[in-house]
Formats: sequence, structure tokens, C-alpha cells
Amino acid sequence: MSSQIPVEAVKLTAKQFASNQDVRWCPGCGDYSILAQVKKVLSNIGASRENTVFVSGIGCSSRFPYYMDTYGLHSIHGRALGFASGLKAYNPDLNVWVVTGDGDGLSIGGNHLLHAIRRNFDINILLFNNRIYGLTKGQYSPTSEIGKRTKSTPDGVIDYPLHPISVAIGAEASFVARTVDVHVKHLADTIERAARHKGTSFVEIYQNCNIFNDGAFQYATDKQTKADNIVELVHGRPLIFGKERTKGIRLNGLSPEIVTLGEGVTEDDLLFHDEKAREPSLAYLLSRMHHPEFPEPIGVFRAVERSTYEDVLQDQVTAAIERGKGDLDDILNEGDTWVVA
Amino acid sequence: MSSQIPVEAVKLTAKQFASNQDVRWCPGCGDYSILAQVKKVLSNIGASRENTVFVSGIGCSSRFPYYMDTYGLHSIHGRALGFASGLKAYNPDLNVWVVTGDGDGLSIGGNHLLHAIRRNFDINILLFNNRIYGLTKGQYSPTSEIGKRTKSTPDGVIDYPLHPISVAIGAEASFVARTVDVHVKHLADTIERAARHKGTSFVEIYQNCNIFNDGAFQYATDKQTKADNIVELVHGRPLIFGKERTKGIRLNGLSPEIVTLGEGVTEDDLLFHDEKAREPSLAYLLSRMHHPEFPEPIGVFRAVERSTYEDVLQDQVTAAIERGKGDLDDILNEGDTWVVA
Amino acid sequence: MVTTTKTKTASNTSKAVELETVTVRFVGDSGDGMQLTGSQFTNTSAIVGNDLNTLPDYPAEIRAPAGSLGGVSGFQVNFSSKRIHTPGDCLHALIAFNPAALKTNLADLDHGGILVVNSDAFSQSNLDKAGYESNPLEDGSLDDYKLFAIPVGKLNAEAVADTGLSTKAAGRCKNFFALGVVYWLYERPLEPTTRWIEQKFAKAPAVVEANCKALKAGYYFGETAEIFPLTYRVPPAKIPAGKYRKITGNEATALGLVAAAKLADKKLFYASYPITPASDILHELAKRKNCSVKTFQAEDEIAAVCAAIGSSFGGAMAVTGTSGPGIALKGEAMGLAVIMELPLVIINVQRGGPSTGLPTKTEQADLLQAIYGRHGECPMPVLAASTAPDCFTMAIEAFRIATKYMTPVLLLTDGYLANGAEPWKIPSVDGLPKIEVKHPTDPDNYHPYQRDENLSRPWAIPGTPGLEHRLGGLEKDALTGNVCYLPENHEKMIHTRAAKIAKIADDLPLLEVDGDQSGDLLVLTWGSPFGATTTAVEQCRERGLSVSHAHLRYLEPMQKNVGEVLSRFKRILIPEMNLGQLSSRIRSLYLVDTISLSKVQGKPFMIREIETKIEQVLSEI
Amino acid sequence: MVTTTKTKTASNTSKAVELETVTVRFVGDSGDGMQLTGSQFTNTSAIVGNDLNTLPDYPAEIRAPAGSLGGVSGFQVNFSSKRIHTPGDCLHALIAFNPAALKTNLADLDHGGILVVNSDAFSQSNLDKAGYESNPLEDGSLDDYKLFAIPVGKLNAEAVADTGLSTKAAGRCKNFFALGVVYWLYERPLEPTTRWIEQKFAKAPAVVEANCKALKAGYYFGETAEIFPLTYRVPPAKIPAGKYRKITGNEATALGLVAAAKLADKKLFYASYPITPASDILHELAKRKNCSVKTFQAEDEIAAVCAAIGSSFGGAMAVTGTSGPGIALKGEAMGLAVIMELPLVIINVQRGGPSTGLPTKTEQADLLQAIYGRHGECPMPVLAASTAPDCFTMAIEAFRIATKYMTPVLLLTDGYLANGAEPWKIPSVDGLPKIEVKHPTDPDNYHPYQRDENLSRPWAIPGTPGLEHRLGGLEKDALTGNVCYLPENHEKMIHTRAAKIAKIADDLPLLEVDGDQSGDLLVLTWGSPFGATTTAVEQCRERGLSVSHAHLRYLEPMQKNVGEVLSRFKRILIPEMNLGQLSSRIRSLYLVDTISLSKVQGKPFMIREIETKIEQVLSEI
Ligand SMILES: Cc1ncc(C[n+]2csc(CCOP(=O)(O)OP(=O)(O)O)c2C)c(N)n1
Ligand SMILES: Cc1ncc(C[n+]2csc(CCOP(=O)(O)OP(=O)(O)O)c2C)c(N)n1
Ligand code: SF4
Ligand code: SF4
Ligand SMILES: [Mg+2]
Ligand SMILES: [Mg+2]
Repeated sequence: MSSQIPVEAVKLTAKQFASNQDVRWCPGCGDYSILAQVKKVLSNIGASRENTVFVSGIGCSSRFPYYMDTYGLHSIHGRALGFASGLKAYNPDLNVWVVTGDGDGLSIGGNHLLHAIRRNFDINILLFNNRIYGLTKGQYSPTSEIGKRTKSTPDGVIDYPLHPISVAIGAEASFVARTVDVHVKHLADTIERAARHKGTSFVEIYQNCNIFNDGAFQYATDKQTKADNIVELVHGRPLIFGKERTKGIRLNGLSPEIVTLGEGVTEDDLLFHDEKAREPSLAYLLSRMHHPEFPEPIGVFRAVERSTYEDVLQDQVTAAIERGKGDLDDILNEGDTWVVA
Repeated sequence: MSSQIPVEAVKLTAKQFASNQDVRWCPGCGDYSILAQVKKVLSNIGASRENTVFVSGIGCSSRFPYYMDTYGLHSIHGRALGFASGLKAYNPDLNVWVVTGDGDGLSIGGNHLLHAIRRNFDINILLFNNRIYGLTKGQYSPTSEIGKRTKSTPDGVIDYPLHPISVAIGAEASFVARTVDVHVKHLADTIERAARHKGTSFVEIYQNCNIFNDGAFQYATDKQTKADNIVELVHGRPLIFGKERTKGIRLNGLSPEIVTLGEGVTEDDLLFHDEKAREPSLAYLLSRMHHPEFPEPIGVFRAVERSTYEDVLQDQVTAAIERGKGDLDDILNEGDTWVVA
Repeated sequence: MVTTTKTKTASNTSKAVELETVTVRFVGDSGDGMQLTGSQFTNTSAIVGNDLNTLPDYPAEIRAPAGSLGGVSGFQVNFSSKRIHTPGDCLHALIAFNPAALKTNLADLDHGGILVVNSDAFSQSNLDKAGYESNPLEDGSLDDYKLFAIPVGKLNAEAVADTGLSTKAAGRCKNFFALGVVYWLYERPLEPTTRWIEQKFAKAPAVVEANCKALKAGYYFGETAEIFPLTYRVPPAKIPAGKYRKITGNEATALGLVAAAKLADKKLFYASYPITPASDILHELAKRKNCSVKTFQAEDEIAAVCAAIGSSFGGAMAVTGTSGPGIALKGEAMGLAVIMELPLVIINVQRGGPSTGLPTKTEQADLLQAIYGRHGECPMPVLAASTAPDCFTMAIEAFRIATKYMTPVLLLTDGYLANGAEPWKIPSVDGLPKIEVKHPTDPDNYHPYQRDENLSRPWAIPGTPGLEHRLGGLEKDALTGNVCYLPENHEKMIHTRAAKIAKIADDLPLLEVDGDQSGDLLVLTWGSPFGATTTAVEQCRERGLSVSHAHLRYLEPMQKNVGEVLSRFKRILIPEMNLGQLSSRIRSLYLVDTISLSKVQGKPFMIREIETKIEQVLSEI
Repeated sequence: MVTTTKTKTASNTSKAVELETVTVRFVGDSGDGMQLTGSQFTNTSAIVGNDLNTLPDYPAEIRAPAGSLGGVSGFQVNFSSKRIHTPGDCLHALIAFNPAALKTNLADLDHGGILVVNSDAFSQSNLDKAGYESNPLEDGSLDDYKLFAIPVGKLNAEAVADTGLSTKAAGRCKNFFALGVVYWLYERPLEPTTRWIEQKFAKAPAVVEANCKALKAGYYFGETAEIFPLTYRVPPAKIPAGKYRKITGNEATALGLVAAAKLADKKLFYASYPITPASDILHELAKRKNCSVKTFQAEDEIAAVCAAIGSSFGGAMAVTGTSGPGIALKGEAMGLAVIMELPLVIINVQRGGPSTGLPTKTEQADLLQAIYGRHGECPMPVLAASTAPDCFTMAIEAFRIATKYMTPVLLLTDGYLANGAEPWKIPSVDGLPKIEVKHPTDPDNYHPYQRDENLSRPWAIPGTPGLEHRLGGLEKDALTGNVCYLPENHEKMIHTRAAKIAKIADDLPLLEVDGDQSGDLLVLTWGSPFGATTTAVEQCRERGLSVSHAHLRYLEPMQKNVGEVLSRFKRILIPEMNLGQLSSRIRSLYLVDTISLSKVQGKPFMIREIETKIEQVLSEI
């Protein structure tokens, strides 16, 4: 079943989703590309402006709602999912999007992420991962690499990074994906998949912050190297990558290894992706493949169906009303009463 | 390398770790057993009272520090790991324990759990999972089952539970284990393993709340059924369980399945546990085995070595001092200065 | 406080004394069922037509070790044939289930008061746990009281012996045995309780039988054992005609919220995280799905308030409820609701602080936090309920203000109001004020921050074509709501937000004075000290003292005539369960000197504490 | 504010005018390097011996679209030959890098002031973005100013053409070209800046060369192009002898914390979560590992304050720093520190609120939150720094109080102090007061809550044998610190905690009055309005007005003579960047009427705003 997307009679164009506000990101910021693709996806899926809501926290990425001519909440740092949860629980008919950053969503907001995911609200979470705090001018984030020197870590980062996809799978997300700001088509396709998924869709987007962490994902975006450094996940297909598509991922027990096709290795020996696996163990295993040891998977890691919080809540309400609609008079008069004459 | 446990010349007895305060848990509460075993472990490992600190949040379980004749902090709800992190970062010589509940540690405190784990402080986290809010008298918790009727869910819980071990593995914990309040020896052994692990040890303890959620873990504790419902993890050994130890777990691709030994199946066909696997994929997969489909694994899921936050921080400080100890006078006089005559 | 009137002959051999007001307290282990026993006694007293007021008191631990001082749980009931407003200053009767309970409660029993103890529980080990050197039942230390040592355990066991229950289960009936005894002592009918037992345990007939047997056995024991020389009769109170029920503050708050939504023809969304003593509001509302109420148990208080705000943006009647530590966590998001100008009701059921403090005890020390506890200039209306039933009224009022002025509103209650029960004259739904809520739909000339005559902006909600807009925490343009960093605009918005809240004062009833409209002394109260003060001032006035009483239910903004009212009295006395927070606010607003009567013991004021202070202040004028 | 003195002949063909005080402001796109340019100008002015004061001003966005109004970043420098205390009311010169910068800043330029613009940037598209209908350089609208339109882009490109830099990199030097021009205009030496360039870009010789070339080219352009009829000279200020450096408030706070730890012979632990404008304290301290400073960037503000408290329990000099929204989040844990009575310094670098508000602008609207913003009776000392250098002193003072009284202490600064720079007479370490910290080690008669003469409990730390104890948020026994629910104990502890904080007043220097010790008007300030008020009052007094000034650095508790000082004046005027928060507190404490001068525009007071108000108040007496 696809997600709750209220549909316009005539599809709006991507442009019709642009608000009248000037976009204030730094020139060259990866956020621009994501903004463009989200508008395109809304157009593609035939979303309506009035039933779409963008909710965000605080950060460069979190300015997103201002640029969309939909309803929007630019809330407080780390709490976007709190607002989105209440909104969606109250009104399941809305098409709710959450835009967050690696700091907003994984540092201060990590807990709300876990809980939104486990409740499986039908909302779309776009986490712009630039591995840095942009808006506060360059401190390290929970996704920054060990050893990285930033304003707050002049001697290098000493905490192991979180991997957003692993975290989301730790909370058993029903939809998990990764994409990259500059891979425009992949970005649009992935976001559209997320939009159409019924349940919480969690999408990590590698996003370049050209001011404070320029080139963080160069390995995955550089024309020369990207084919070797990323592997696209396709449901039911083996994991093949490389410029010539001659390399593949094979499982050795539970450990992935890189093999070259041809040298006694056929496609059938490779790991086949199954985004619908009931248990998220494969998705978790894939989330452990990191550059430079492995090509990093992009695409949909997991997409399974599960009831959503708002639907079951609504069902409980409907059932209760069917059992007997509450009458205020009756309620006030409940329990032992007595009359004083 | 084993954990920082300051050692007494002569080992203290378990009793010597008891404070003079009356224990105020409900009669029959599973917390008593855990308290007893923790004291025993402290005695076993030769811990000293003065270098040991118990930190907790709020909840029935969080009263724990009051009952220990060590240093202790009974802090605020969900934040025990914040206090413990600062304490350990400041003074790496202390032997720091955190006691938390399924609400304290996974609901309000979930984010601090992720971050303490990723930083890999050398602390021991004991999460008393009774799948209910005890202290506030019986609301559902993040580990309560779907459909459960509690004070706050008269029509049944509608959010999917979190699985503590999966969450901890999502954050790539270096030590993850599960044990049960009434399996006294297993409890003590597991806690001792945790104590000796250098890095963040995360231990989920199934704990019976006989007032608000009595029997939640009966399947795992009942003499009749427990052998079929739990499987003990032993490093390097196959997963065998059942009263007669005739059943085993075999991997079919990435899916565990129950097999009976003998019917063409030998021990070698079974899944062998490897707590030291570099990537936590196996540990994650094991964390997905739930009652009633599977016997639930108890014991150590994962135990790998990784530098701790407090050590690397201390190293950075030491290195900086070696490069030239800071002198207050010099610092005040840094940068451009000028003299007014 | 017991006022003896005249002696009558009761229907049985004992004599019956008629009393105006009686206070009894049941005390025992957390596991002894004291809360239940007390509630049953309350119910029955309500049904026989007494006015009443209760004070449950339980430890922060669920069930501390049996017999320990820390594990004592109590329930106090004050019932009367006249109007009463407090749970009573001291006890006519104390029913103590064990030595620890006796030890911790005896001080509150009137000299000469009735002391019923379960003598079976006075074992050496229990005496030790309670710290008794010798057995008080035997050492003469209780000679000042009318002591009735009853082997409740043994008698109860005999009474229910043939019901087939296990010894343990049978033992659990002993509170009903004791309740039976007390029913006999105060001439109360058994029927309401037997009815309750039948309903409650409908699925376990053996339990019904045992509990009913125990209750009756206790009653008949009172009658036949003839150990009580007298019984006591408290006639029905002369209270206004109407249909009544018993209600606690938390129940009233929950019903008020349901009613407000109904009166606004909208749906309620309640987001909360459990915390004592506010959790019961969540429990109550979770049962109201058939009124289209949705409840959301969030992962913490921050998520709860954010969810509520999110739902408010979506058009819900949004509420979040908690107690002190939870309010601390909600501060940041409350500021966001202020700048976004969305309606929201935040309930703080105050408890003993600071920090975790005394979580199961009452206090009213969060007033200044409510008014000032946010960063920046962040004005918000603050209301406070005065009695358990008043929680109903003020919950509706909070919503009226929140929706009319597009603002979050803080409603303060406290642990004593929350758990204490009082009779409530059930209002007719038609008599309740409608709440008018408008959601604009016309895109022409729509501006998210265009203000109406109340300085309120329009509440346009998602789903409305053409009204798409963005709200957020950055300062916003005074008309469009777009982000705006201009200095003058910021200053204008700061002043407008303040003016909007200040203007609510125009919309409030004037403050009324009980008693003379001017004079020597005005006792000014807010929150739950209302009850004790009402009686104290009444009693002082009966004795001819020049003292009046005014009660504030609006703390921010205050009613327009407050300064003027204060100016009519020579002295202002403010009793508060804190160190003088209203006092400090009154001084700052009106430059009026105040006398603060502070009590911070986790317990409500007693009438006589306030009377004594009134007398002292008047004697010094 | 420019005060002309006499005209001299300069060494080159232009004439040099000697001025007492000059204010210049550099404005351009966020990417144009305005903050850097301004800092360099400040440094150089400090080195030539001027007194000075600065006001950086940047947008909340990192780099809004080039040329847009929202993306304008500015840096104002006030330098003088006399003592100054503010960044200056209006500008002697404005250096504008593009039309948007001109548009948003022109209003602050003196009539007849010097206006240097980069004419290359006045393209049609930039004019459009700034909303200019016609080119102001050409349409005569700037006739009131001394306009110098210089094609900075082109001239700079030519100057650095042979350094081998890419066009883009070369273009980045243009701020140095402009700086060179301004150096020439105000007769400043180039050497400090060339030295800085050489150090900063030591690894990129081409960049060093280009920037130095640009700087010199600008300077020589001023000299040779002869477009400026005059140059200006501001002689060194007569300031107390000593060694000086320039310091911002955040730098001073960080150094003060390092110094406090040193003075206590202990180690500093700073736990924080980044937030504007407090982050720089974290950045500064993270560089101080060689002073045994440990910093911890926590996952959020709650974890940060908890980590700091944890470290304090462990014996650290513990600090957590943040701004308004972060303080909101720390409230609950601050309450825990209060009840556990552990030393802790909490720094709030105030910014524009409510909510996210104006995150890069200044305000002082968190005072009442600081005093009252916690649930329960939760008293805590509150201090506030008055100038950038004072942040150093008050950071030490905060720690002195925290450790002596075993209490968390809130230290307030604000965005203006935090980022503004002033010359600082470097103190000698020996002259700084030692902080005495004792950790008990003797188990005999040790009780965790036994109090000394300051009502402080002992700071026993883990690792000490025999002193094992447990702290927590539940109410504690007055001696042992064990959990205690007794009503009398709770009341006693509530009073003791309050008394301990109140008693700190005995330990504070008395409030001093600048000017007559009694009279018509006292201007009472706290925080950063100190500077503008000092000058305003001085100037009014020079004109013979009866006005004095007193400044509060202790907000809670207040110095013992505050009430007495206030009583010596007919009127009290309180200028604050909020709606009158100190005013409200003063009224409540001393029942004294106050006149509030409120400015809430995200910018500091100007001298003339305070002067005007003083005149008005005095004229109405
Ligand atoms: C409560 C609170 N704490 C801190 C901040 C400051 N702050 C704003 S955004 C941010 C982090 C931004 O990083 P990220 O979420 O990665 O977003 P990005 O700017 O990189 O897109 C921080 C720490 C805040 N606004 N509120
Ligand atoms: C900020 C805050 N919110 C809520 C509470 C109330 N509270 C205390 S303990 C608890 C949950 C207890 O559940 P759990 O952590 O599972 O511990 P248990 O009692 O089951 O051992 C809650 C909600 C609180 N003390 N503080
Ligand atoms: S600072 Fe980085 S993330 Fe933020 S807008 Fe600029 S480039 Fe983008
Ligand atoms: S309520 Fe449950 S968890 Fe709490 S002490 Fe009692 S039995 Fe244990
Ligand atoms: Mg980021
Ligand atoms: Mg629990």
C-alpha cells in the first residue's frame, strides 16, 4: 500500500512548490540540489500544496520549509520529529516531511528519531548528512570521522561516528535509504520511493557543505572514483559496481567481500539484495560497508510494510466510537452520583 | 586489556558493599537479585568502595545507588549517562556503573545511550528491562509488547517495541549482553564480563516487576519452559538449546532457523557464536531472535576492543602538555600586545 | 477539627453522638490497600450527603518493605454536615494497620481521639522496624487516646475462612474488615461499597464474596463486640440542590479538557509523558477515545510538548500535562509556541521540589517558573485552579483563552488538588460557555500575522488551499510572518506579544472580595490554599475579626482591579506553599508590601495555621 | 560620534585632521571577509594605543546569496584618544562593499560622513537585489556624504595580477585593498596586518604575497590617487600604564575559567553543545589542553550540563556554557545541582529571543529566567559581566562563589560582549585572588550535608576512602543526606538552601555609585549597557546634570547596600535590553518605583538614547 499523498486533480509543476522567499544557503551548498529534487518529486507524485507539510529543526538544512510553498514548521533544534509526530497522529491525511541534519537529527534529536521510527508514522525523513555543524560554523557532528580537526576538536575528533543507516535499522525502520546530493536522478528516485512508502521513510542524503567540510563525499561524487566507491542497491539484483561493472560483493559467512566477476566468480555467487527481507539483518549488514574498505551502498536498504501509528490510533478511536459515542453529559454523570434536594 | 577496576589489597566481601539504607523495592521485585549479584561481582573483581561510583536516573531500578556503599548519584530521569560521561571523562580512574530502566534508558534517555555507546566510555550500563514503567505505576514502556493494556494504553499499545540489544548494536556498542534476574549464576557471570570489559558494556537484564507486569519473562524463567525459550551464547560454540540440548540454530542465508540435532544435522551445521567479530552484523542478527518464534539468546552478543573516549582525551591532554605545559601568564599575554607607558 | 453537638441514642446498644465534622485517617503499608479503603469511605460519605474533602498520601516508592516507616501510605477523609474546604486539621479517628503507621501518624490525632489498631501487626519484628522500644499497645503510652486494639488479621481470616481463598488472598480482605468497623462507628451504610466490590471483581465471585463478608464482619463486630461505647453520626450537609458526584482534581482537569473540545466543536489531542502526580490525567483521557480524544504517550516531555504544538498547528485542541521536572524540559518548546502564536494548554500539577524533591507530595513553588521560566521576552498567561472541581472550570477557561488569543496557556494545579476528592455539583452541558474557534479559508488578504481586535493572528490550518504558510522560531515580520531580522520589527513584535497577553486582563471577571470590601486585613490566595483560607477567614469573621479573603485564579495577567482591591486593606497576608512567590510578584506589580505565610512541608495548610497568622497580624496592627 | 579638534598638515599632500574619537564600519557580503577586515583594523588601532570598542554584526545564515540584503555582514570599530565604552553611536566612515550593504547601513552614517564604496559591485543585478531603483552612486542621493567610489575589484585585480593566483583567489584579496585605503585615511601602520598575514598563511606564500600587495596597493592608492582631501589622525588614548591586549568577551570568559582553575589549583572541565554566540568559548577552551583543560562536546545541552555536574561530583572545576535555548534545556539539571549542592558554573551568552529569535544579535532578556526559571524553590546565585574584559573577572568570581558555597552559579554575558573586542590591561597572575578549595578526607564525623560557617556542605570526592556517599534529587536529610520525606526536614532544607544563597551577600563588595552619592537621578544598570551608560552619565554630568550611575554585577543575591543606595535618589532609571526585567526585580525586592528604559532591537544602546532619557527624566522632576 502506498503512502497517504493527497492528490491534485492536475499535477502541479516543481516550480509551483517554490515559496516566494529568497533561498539563503551558501552558493554551492548541496542543499540546493536536494531542494530542487524534492520539488520535482512532489510534482511527480501529484502532491497538493495545502496537504503537504514540511517540518524541520534548526540547522542550515532546517531552513528548508521556508523555501517550499506548502505548510511548514521551522521548529527548534532536534525536535522536528516531535512536531511531525503530533501533527500526523492528529491528522493522518497530511503528507508530512521532516528535514533534518546530522546534528539536528542524530545529536540532539537522536532519541526522537528512534521513537518516530519505531512508531512508524507515515512520514518522510530526509537527513542531510554533511558530517559537520554548518549553521554554527564548523564544529564536528556525530557523523564526523575520527581524527577530524574542527573548531571544537583542534586535536581531532575522538568519538566514533554514528552511522545513520545502522542507527535507523537498530530501531527497525520500515524504510531506509541512502542517496547523494549531486546524483540528481538517484536522489529524485530515492526520495520518490520514500514518498510512496507507507510508514516512516528514513533517507540519509550525503550533502556537501562547501564552506565547512568541502569534499567530504568526494569519493562518492567524483566522476573518476565514484563508480568504484559506491554500489547501487537494486531489489532482487546482485551487488555489482565499478566503472566496468566488473566488481561485486560476495558474502563470506556474514562478512561481505569484494570479488571480481569473471575470475571464477559469476553473478550468481554475489550477494543479492532483498529490500523486503522480513528481518533487517541484511540491511544492517549492508549498512556496515564503509569507504574505503568497501563501496558504500546507495539506494533502498529496506522497504517493508507495517501498520502505522496514526492508522492504528485512528482505528482505536473509530472502534471506540462504534462501541458508543461519548456523550459529554453522560461522562460528567459517570460513577456514583447523588442528588441533594 | 581489561577495564579500569581499582583493586583493593584484600578483597571486600559482597556484604561490605551494602549501604546502611533500607532497600525499598516491592517484596518479590527482580531488582533484589540483581543488587545481590552486583555486590558479589564487585567482590569478585576486587573492587574498592571508594573508587566505585554508581550513577542512575529515575525509576524503581534507579534507586540502586542508595543501596551500595560506594559513591553514588541518583540523578534525574533519563540522564544518568550524561553524568557518568562527564565523571569518567574527567577522572578515568573511577570504576563507573550506570543503572537504568527500560523507560529511563530507552525512552527519555535513548539518545544519551546512543552517544555514550559510540564514545565507548569505559563504563558498565545495566538496563533493567521490566517492559513497564514501575515507579510511575504501570504505563507502557518502549519495550512493552504491541497490544499490551496498561494504564496509558487501555486499548492496547500501538507502537512497535524497541529491542535494547538491537539499538545498542545500531550504535555499534563494543560490549553487548543479555541476562535474566533469576538466573543468578548467569547474571553474575555476565555482569562480571561487563565489568572486566574495557569500553562501554551494555547489559540488558530481564527483570520481573511483580506488581505491574508480573510474569513478563516467565517463558525465560519458568523451569518447565526456559530451556526451550532461551539459548545461551558461548564464544566459539554452536547455538544449542532445549531441555535435552537437542535443538540448534542454523543459518539459512541470513535467516536463523531452528533445527533438531541428529536428523541429518550435526553441530558443525549450526551457527557458531563469534562475540569478537569485527563487524556487529552477527550480533545484530542474533538480536532479532525473539520469543516465541525463537529461543532468545542470553549471554555476550559482542565483545570487541576499541579505544575509550576518556583514554584518548587523556592522551590528547598529555600530548599537549608534553608539547609545552600551558602557563597562565603566557596565555594571558598571547597575541598582539602593546604597552602603555 | 471536631465540633461536638448533642448526644443521641443510636439504634443499637451504643449511644450515638451527632457531630458536625469528622476527620478520619486510614494508615498502613503501601500494600495494605489504604488508598482503596479511604476512597470507599469517601464515596459512601458522599452518597449519604456529607460535604467532604480528602487527602491521599503515599510514599514515592511503590511498595517499600513491609512494616517500614518509609512504606506507610495514608488516606484522610474529612466529612461534615456543613460546607468544608480542607481535609481537616486533626483527626477524630486514626485507623492504623501496623506500628510504623501508628508511629508516623499519631501526632495528628486529637487528644482523646479514637485510635483503632490492628493488634495482629504489633509483632516484635514490626515494632523493631518502626523503631518502638516497647509495645505501645501495652506500655501505656497511648493512654491519652481511646484505643481499640482489634486483631483484624485474625478476625478477618475467620470471617472469610469458608470462601475458598488462599490464605494470602484472604488476608487481602482485611482492609474491608477494618472499613466495616469504621462504617459501624460512623453509622455509614455498607451498600455503596458492596456494590462497588461486586462490580470491580465481577469476574472473581470468590473475591466478591470474601470482601463483602469481611466488610460485613467488621461492621457486625463493631455492633456486637460492644467495644465502642459510642457511635458517631454526621448528618447530611446543607449544600445547594443538584446532582453530585465525587471528583479529584486530575479527573476534573481531564473532564474539563474533554468538555472544552466539545464546547469548541473540535477534537482533543493530549500528549504527555508519565509523571507523578500528573499521570492520571493521561490515564483518564486515554479512556476517552469515544469522544474523539487522541492521547500520545511520548518518549519524553520535550517530545510531548512538541507533539502537542504540532497537532495545534494541525488544528487540534492541544494539551500537554506534566509536573515540575517536566515543565523544566518543556520550556524551550513553550517559547516556540509563544513566538508561533499557536493555542496550547500546558498543565503543571505541581509537586514538592526542587529537582525530584518530594514527588508524591504537594507544593506550589512553580509559580515564578510559570511566569518567567523561559528565555527572552516570552509572555504567557498563567491560570491556577483553587479546588478539585475548579480544575474542570479552569481547564475550559485555559482553552478559551488559548484559542481566542492564539497563545499557549499554563494551568497550575497541585498534588493535593490532583489526588484529593471533593463533591462536585455536576454542571449541565448547556450551561457551559461555548468556545468559538475560527479557521480562515479565504486566501484573499490572508496574512499569517495579521491581527484582529484581540491582537490575535488567524489560525489557518494545513489542508486549507491557498493559506500555505510557514511558522518558526526566528523573529518574524509583523504581517507576513516571514523571517525578519530588522531591529524595529523585532522591537515591535516583542511589544505586540506582550500587549496581547496584557490585554487578556480586559476579558477577565473582576476580582471579588469575600467579606468586607475594605478593612484591616486581606488574605490573598492562589491555588489550593483557597480551601483552608476560606474556612479560616470565615471562622475569624464569625469571631468578629476584620479580615477578608480574595482568591486569584488568574496569575498572569492579573485581573484589572487587583491593585485597587489591595489598596483597600491595611495589610495583605499571602499564604503559599512556597517561600513567597505570589508575594514577590504582587510587590513587583503593585509596589504593595505583603506579609508572606509560607509553608513548605509537602502538605496543605491547616485551617488553624492560617487562623493563627491572621490573629497575629491583626494584633500587630 | 566624532569630535573634531584641530587641523594639521599631514606628511603627504593631504591635510591631516586630528580627531578624538572615530567610528568606522565595514559592510559587505558574508563572503567578503568583513569580520576579518574589522578585526585587523581593531588590532592595528589597539597597537597604536587607541582605546577602542567593536561591534561585529553578522547574519544568522552562513552565507546568504551574494548581494542580498539578508547576507550583509558588518564590523564596526570605535577608536579614540580618550576612554570609550561603546562601539559608537554613529559613523564617521562607512566602507560598503556592495549595494545591499550600502542600503542597510547608510542610515547610521553621520551627515557629511565619509562613504567609501566598491563601485565595481554596483552592477544592475546587485542594484536589483538590493532593491535600488536607480544607481545611488549616480542619482545624487548620496550628495549629503563625502562619497568615494573606488573600483576596488578592478584595482585589486591589477595589484595582485602577477602573484599567480587564480582570478577567484585573487578576488578574495579585495578586502585587504580596501583596508589599505582606510589605513591610509586614518594614518594607521600596515605592519601589524602584514605580520598577521604572514603568520596566518605561512603555508601559502602566494597568498601572503597577494594579500600584502593588495593591502599596500590600497594604501598607496589613497596616497597617490589624491581623492581624499583630508586624512584623519586619532592620537593614543591616555589610558592607565601597563601591558594591553585586545580581548572579546568570549575570550575573556574562557581565560577567566582557565585562570580560576589555576587559582584553585584544580582542573577545568568544560561541557557544552555548540550554539551561537557561545560556541567560541568551547573553541577557545578546546585549545587549552596543555593547561589540563578537558572539553566535552556533548550530544545536547542536557547532556552537557549533566556531564559538567558529573565531573563536579568527581572534583572538577565544572562549567557548561550556552545561550538562551540551551539554558531552557538545562533547567532541570540545574535544579539537581542545587539540591545536590555541587559547585558548577553555567554561562549564558544571551541572544535575541524568545525561541530561536535573533540568534546572532544581542539582548539581555534572560535575567528573570536565570533567577526564577526552575521548578520548586531553587535558589542560585546570578552574576553578570559588564564589559568584555569583565567577563574574565566575573568568571573567576563565579567559581569563587560556586566552590565556597557549594552551589551552581549562573554567569550572564551577552552577544555584544561576547563578540565585541576591547583593550584589556593584562593582569598579573600573582595579583589574582587565590580560590581555596578543600576536599575532606577524614571519615571521622564526616556527614555529607554537615554545614560549615557558610552553610556549605563538604565537597568529598570519589577516590576518598571512607567518605562514600550518595547524592540525588530526592529531598535529603539535613545532616546525612539520606533520602528523607519528613515534612519538617523538607521545610528546613528549603530554608537552608535559600539562606545559604542569601548569605553570599555578606561576602560581596558594596555597591558603589559613580558621581554624586545622592541626588535626583540614579541610572542603575546590569550587563552590557554599562558602557553606553557610563559615557552618557559622564557627559550629562559634564553638562551639570544631577545624575549618578551604579552598576550591578551581582543580580542574585544583590549587594547588601542596594536598597540603601536606591533610597538616596529621587528617581531610578534602569536601561535594559529587555522589557524591564531588572526593574521588576528591584520593585519586588525594595518596593521602589523605577523608570524602565527598554530597547529590544538586537543592538546595544547608543549613548545618546540614554542621554536623551536622562534629560527627559530630569526635566520632569
Ligand atoms: C537548543 C539549541 N542548541 C543549539 C543550537 C545551535 N545549533 C543550531 S543548528 C546546530 C547544528 C547544525 O548542524 P546540523 O544539524 O548538522 O545542520 P547543518 O547546519 O549542518 O545543515 C546547532 C548546534 C540551537 N539552535 N538550539
Ligand atoms: C523529567 C521526568 N519525567 C518523568 C518522570 C517520572 N518518571 C519517573 S521514573 C519513570 C519511568 C520509570 O520506568 P523505568 O525507567 O522503566 O524504571 P522502572 O521503574 O520500571 O524500574 C518516569 C516516567 C520523572 N521523574 N522525571
Ligand atoms: S554552511 Fe555549509 S551546509 Fe550551511 S548553507 Fe553553507 S555550505 Fe550549506
Ligand atoms: S513496582 Fe515493580 S519494578 Fe518497581 S519495585 Fe515494585 S516490583 Fe520492582
Ligand atoms: Mg550538518
Ligand atoms: Mg521499567
